[in-house]
Amino acid sequence: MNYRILYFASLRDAAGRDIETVSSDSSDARTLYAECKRRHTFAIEAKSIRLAVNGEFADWNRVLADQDEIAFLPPVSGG
Amino acid sequence: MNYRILYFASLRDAAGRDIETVSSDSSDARTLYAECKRRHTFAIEAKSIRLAVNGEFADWNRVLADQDEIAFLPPVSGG
Amino acid sequence: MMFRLAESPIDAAALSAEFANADAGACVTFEGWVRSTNAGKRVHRLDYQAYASLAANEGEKILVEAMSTFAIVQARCVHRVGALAIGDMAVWVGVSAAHRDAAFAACRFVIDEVKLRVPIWKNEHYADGQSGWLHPDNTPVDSAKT
Amino acid sequence: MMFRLAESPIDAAALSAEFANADAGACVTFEGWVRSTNAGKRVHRLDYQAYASLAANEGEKILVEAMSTFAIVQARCVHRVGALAIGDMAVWVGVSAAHRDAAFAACRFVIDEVKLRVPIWKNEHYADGQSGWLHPDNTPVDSAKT
Repeated sequence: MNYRILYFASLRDAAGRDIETVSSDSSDARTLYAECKRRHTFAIEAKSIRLAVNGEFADWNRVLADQDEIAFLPPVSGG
Repeated sequence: MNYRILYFASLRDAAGRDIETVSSDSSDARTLYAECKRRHTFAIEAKSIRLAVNGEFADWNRVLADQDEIAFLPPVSGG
Repeated sequence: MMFRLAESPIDAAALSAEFANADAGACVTFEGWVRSTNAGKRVHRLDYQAYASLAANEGEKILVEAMSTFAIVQARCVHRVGALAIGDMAVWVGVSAAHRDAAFAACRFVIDEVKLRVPIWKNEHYADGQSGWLHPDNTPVDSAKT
Repeated sequence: MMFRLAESPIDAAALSAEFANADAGACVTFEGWVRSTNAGKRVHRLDYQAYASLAANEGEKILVEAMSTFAIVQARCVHRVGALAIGDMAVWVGVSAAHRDAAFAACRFVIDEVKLRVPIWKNEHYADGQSGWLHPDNTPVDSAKT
């Protein structure tokens, strides 16, 4: 399946891009994050990441669909 | 003794003046207020009045001196 | 002076601007405005009367207490006296601090204490032509016969 | 929209002016400013990055929650994104209400929830040339290895 993945903050810096399209056999977000983490050597563990799918916060149990837009959100620091 | 007495808010309205000089035999603020209350028919009892003497809050036990400037302060309502 | 009485409209923007400070990360302000109704009565306008010298001293004391009680950088309060119309600003409190906890707590402290302790009185003039001096809880002084 | 992201400086006075309302007696505002130091490090400037569409939605949700939770008249929040210098306003929250209890509580609720939930990230650039993305408690993301 193909996913659009959005990166922010330290993940964007580590990945060197704000967006990428990836192919993955997995429809599981944890597996997908693990793949991205390995590829880009992200420092942040999945337990500290919030998931968003297609512009909305999503549970990590969410089953991903082809063409989904996924965002892995590091701990926020607005305000 | 002679006192300058300042009136505010409803006491000022009832007394029809913001300041008056009174002669009194008493150096006790409660007695002095009772005299003023009777003369001007104030509605507010002494227990709801705060006392100020010479520009500072004072205890009701304060012994008044000749020429003191006395203010009988109704419950405040600023803000 | 951190506290003052004002006979003309309060310029909140100018007051806020005085707070600019590189060590402050949080600024909390409170503005009290004249409402059009109180206890179901339509308010037309109101007057604030103050025992000016004592009000200035007591207000200043409150701000000194705030500065020593809370971890704040600056604190100010301006209270109007005289005739005010609906929507006019009656009181402005501003507090800056490194962090927001202290800024919120101190701002709340100042307005609460000002309302309790500073000798200022509000006389509401109602649409029905009546008027009345108010208690701190906005109940009328006259009908209460305290 | 009650919540918005801003790419240019926040005009607090203009925002406050939109709050004029005859039914509101209290207005509490919170301003967050860029401080010159964090955790002992001298901050030179900072960048806020946002997931703009989700940030706008989540911010709006917080203000809707505030409106339904507290007895308030109006609530607004504006959060800066992009490059900010020391002293710049990073976030503005304003709440008006009939009475001050609700105004204080709702203003505090909004800034607390915005900091917790809205996908915005702060990258501090330090005087020593280093920089780093921060956690909600202003500790660095990198050294924590969460």
